[in-house]
Amino acid sequence: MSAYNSMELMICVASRFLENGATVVVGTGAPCAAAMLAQKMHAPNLMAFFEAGAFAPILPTMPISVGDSRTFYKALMASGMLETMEACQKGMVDYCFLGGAQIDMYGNLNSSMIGTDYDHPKVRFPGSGGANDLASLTWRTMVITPQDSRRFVEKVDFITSPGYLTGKGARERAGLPRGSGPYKVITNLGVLGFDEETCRMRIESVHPGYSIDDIKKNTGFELLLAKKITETAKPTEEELRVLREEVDPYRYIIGRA
Amino acid sequence: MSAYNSMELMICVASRFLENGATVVVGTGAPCAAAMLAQKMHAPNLMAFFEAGAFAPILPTMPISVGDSRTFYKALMASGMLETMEACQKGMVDYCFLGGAQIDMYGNLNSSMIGTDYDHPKVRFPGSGGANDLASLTWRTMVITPQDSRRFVEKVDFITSPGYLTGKGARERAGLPRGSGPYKVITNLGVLGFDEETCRMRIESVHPGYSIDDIKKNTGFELLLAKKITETAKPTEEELRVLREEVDPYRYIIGRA
Amino acid sequence: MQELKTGTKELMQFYDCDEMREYFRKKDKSLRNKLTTVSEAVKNLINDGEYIAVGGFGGVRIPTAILHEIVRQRKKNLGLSGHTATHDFQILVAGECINRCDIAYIIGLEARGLSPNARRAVESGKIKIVEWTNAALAWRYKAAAMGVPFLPARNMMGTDVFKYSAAKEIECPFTGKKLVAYPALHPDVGIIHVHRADIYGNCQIDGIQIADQEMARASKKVIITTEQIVPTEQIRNDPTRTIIPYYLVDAVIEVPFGSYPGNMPYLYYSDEEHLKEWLEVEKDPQKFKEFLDKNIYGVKDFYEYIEVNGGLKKLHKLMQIEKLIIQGR
Amino acid sequence: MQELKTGTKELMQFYDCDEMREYFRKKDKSLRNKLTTVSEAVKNLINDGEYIAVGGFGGVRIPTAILHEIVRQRKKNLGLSGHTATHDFQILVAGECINRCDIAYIIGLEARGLSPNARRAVESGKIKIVEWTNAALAWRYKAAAMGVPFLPARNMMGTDVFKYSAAKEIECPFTGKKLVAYPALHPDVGIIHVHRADIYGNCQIDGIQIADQEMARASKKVIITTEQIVPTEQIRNDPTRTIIPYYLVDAVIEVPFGSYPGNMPYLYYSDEEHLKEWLEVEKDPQKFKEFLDKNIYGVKDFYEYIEVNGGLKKLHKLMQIEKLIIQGR
Repeated sequence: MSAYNSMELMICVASRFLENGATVVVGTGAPCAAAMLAQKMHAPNLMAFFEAGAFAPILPTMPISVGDSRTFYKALMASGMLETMEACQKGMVDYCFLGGAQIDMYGNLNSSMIGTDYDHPKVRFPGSGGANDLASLTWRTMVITPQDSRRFVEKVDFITSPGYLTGKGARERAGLPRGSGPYKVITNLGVLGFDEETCRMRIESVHPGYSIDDIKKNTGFELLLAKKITETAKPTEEELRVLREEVDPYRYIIGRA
Repeated sequence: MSAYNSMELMICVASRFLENGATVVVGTGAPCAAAMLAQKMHAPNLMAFFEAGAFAPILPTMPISVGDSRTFYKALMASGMLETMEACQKGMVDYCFLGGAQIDMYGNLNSSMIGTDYDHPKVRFPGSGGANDLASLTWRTMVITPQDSRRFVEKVDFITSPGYLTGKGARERAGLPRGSGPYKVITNLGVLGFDEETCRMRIESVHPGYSIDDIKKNTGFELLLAKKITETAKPTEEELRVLREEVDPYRYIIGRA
Repeated sequence: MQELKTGTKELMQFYDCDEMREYFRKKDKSLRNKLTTVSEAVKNLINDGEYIAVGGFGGVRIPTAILHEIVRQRKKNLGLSGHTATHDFQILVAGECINRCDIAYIIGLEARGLSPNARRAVESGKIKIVEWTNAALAWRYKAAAMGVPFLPARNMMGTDVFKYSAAKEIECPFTGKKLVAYPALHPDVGIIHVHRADIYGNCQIDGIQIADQEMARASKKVIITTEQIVPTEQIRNDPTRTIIPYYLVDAVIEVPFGSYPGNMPYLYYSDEEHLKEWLEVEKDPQKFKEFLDKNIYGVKDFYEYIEVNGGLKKLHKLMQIEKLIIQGR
Repeated sequence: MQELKTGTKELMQFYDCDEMREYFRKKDKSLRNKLTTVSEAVKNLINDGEYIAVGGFGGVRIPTAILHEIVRQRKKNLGLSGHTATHDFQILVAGECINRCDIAYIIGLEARGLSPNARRAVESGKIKIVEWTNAALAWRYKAAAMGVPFLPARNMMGTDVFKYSAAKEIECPFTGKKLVAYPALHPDVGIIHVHRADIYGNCQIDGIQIADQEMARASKKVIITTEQIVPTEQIRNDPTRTIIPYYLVDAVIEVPFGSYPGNMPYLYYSDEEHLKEWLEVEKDPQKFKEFLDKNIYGVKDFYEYIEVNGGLKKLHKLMQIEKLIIQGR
């Protein structure tokens, strides 16, 4: 078995959650690599939307912007941003991938600011972009992120993208589409999911070489445990070959680990 | 001076109200001929929208449908119906031309039904199509219609397209855009406008060979009189030549009189 | 606070937006070959009682082959979105296929006159109607296409069209202005004829799209007839031109001259003689029955329908008219 | 009845739809030659204090020449719609031209990192901000483009983005569902770079249009820069492709390579070296000042800016990258 770095692992693990025939809005970086890998491995019919208006391209190389020309290279449609957003709002899109500076136990994400006074933030980040839209309107939000306790916090300073807000039923009460919400959080240590009753984050699988305790120690809130916690399957030779040779030969993404 | 029929007269008179640089939504038939004549006479920059989505064509011949291929022959844009309707809603369109089975003193038009029981009409007509939309959303509604007292009635059986509804301020109270409404009604007998204070129909000019009394006799409600009532200028030789040779050489429209 | 009115008619087709999300979630969005036949598409995708919407503009870019097949298969109790429904309405009424209609424009064929048969059907009350306008129905499609339960607009208010509709007045939360709210319209089946499609259902339309972009995105099922099937590569080489993406589509059928006797922009003009014949024979129910036998019930497919009406020679003439080579309109 | 919330921030740009109708009624819609220069367009059409919107997607199909000229003419107190504003935001902040921004995405340059200078400007409070999302701002354009005062949607609710926005919750009149209402956004000036335009302002865009179709229809004034001016005949020969009709447009300027250092789909890729240099020099205010002198204040036009950064040779490389002839991204 080849050695692999944590970025390669996260991409491989994420790609396995994308089933054939599903639809996904991808961003740049790891999510894009995960979608491409899935298409080449087990999901040739995984259809990618990009937030700025592209649909189902044959990606020739990694885009650097979710609106750049790579995103609609040989695409089936090059439309506008609202084409993608309204497809999501109609329930046409299964998955989105998001990140953030902070995430809490309900999967709420912060990509706006650090600090408690909106008008005087300690640190200001870009803001929602399309993240809130995708987290609100696609069926299942996936997160790929490194895990540490400054990132996995008890309370995010700002909810940019809705997770389960304050718990079960809160999304629906807030007015968000029924049945949508966070699905998996894939980190360098394991895979986290959400408990169906409480909508709280739980450990579902642990990556090879790490323990449940490693995950807990790197999390700033109490994590639940899935009934059965497995060890994450390592990247296969074939996954790594395709990822390294076909998906990201210039190591734009996998070189970041 | 050539002889002319009443359709030719109505088209020539209507065309004179369309100033250069104005925008107009035209239908098939007389309105289309009036717009084409205006473009060829004094208003080369009169821009025509068609309800189904065409903008600024070079009409090669009379369309038979407001959606047929003639309406976007060499057009500047071939878009969709909502492109036209939303341009109207935004206030971009100065004029529309409508007709109807009945019209009342406030310029309300009926193209839906004759009878008093909606579910059991005596006669059923096509309905609004885009007429209500254009009468609601363009600035000024123009009507070209033959004049008789079964058509010019005290009360229309059904308001399909809004004129001034029940009088001054009624459109605004109903929620329709401020400052819009009927402008001119061009008949085989004269030109009728609307009194600014009462929003009631008034006689503004009388066609050659007819009298104010002829107009009144053919109207089922009391008409006001403009301060100054003129005799309509006859079609000029040049207007008739262009209309007959260039606008409607096959007499599709002008042959109907 | 202003008094807010509401239309007096019942909404005949409305799905909750969360229900529609569940539906669209489950819809098969894989890139699969959807080529089929007219008769299979109608048999499998249009059920008695469902609500349909027809693309194009009544006599322009209409899916005639599907409309004839609906009549031929004697589909019953269909609902219809009457968004400038002219020859399409005439065909469906001739087959007694529809029992309810959201109307903007029906019965008439624009400058050609009114359909005596369609008029009888509506005046007799056999077809239940609710009033709207062309823009209102297009905005209703647009609301559905956007995934929202309604859109606001500024027309229809103050008129009897509003009174006999199922629209509602609302107050703008930002300006306090009175607006009309149009409920989303999700047809059960949208039927659209296009210039070009691939086997998956990625479609291009040349010229105006009328309201088909919105309607395709609003419909639960979509049937596409196309003048020609093109390789997917052609779609991928110009993705800016895709107006309907494949995942909305359930069936694709190649039907050359499929809009006949309607106009197909850039390809052939409408057959005005034949449309006039329709209007004429409708005056006499017996003659009309024979006419329908000859043109619809008694022909086995669309080729034969065109054959009965002049075949290639007629088509050639309509192509020449469209291209302004010979006079006509 | 549900409790309906409202955002806590003030709406920074809103025109009543009847006022906008008056404005659009008076707008000169004649087909006239609108060719002008970058400096004239900025001088005549963009006034201090106005609210602007920038087409494209931050580093893709951006009207760089206009943005530089705004900086060069030292425009002040502009408002901005921050709809994925990346390099465009960076340029305007470098020139200290904006004092308020409706934000969806600012400061960052996507995968490239964050702009230190833009971050300082926002964190210091020099630029007043109100929260939105990409879809929210696009729907705000769309409401304006449709001529309605608001549009409903289903995102943003329950989050702090809503809390620090100027949106409102409403109740759907048909379903009782809670929805968010987005107020129409009419920028005073929309600035868009396109692939092709004629002298009147009829425009074509190849590939995704992002939100420019809506933004052009929403803006009071529109400035177009274009890779090339084409004869109007070319527009008329393919009217399906027109994405912005001329009557919306106030000025047209031919600026070849006008999106540089941004990507122009099908023509040239973004200049990643130069964008990286921007991010790097911003760390040191003195170096940044020299950099701006060299690239903006000290150059007389857009040709010279490109010259300073490698001229034709650089452009040729970016064209080759775009066409996948050489590696890069």
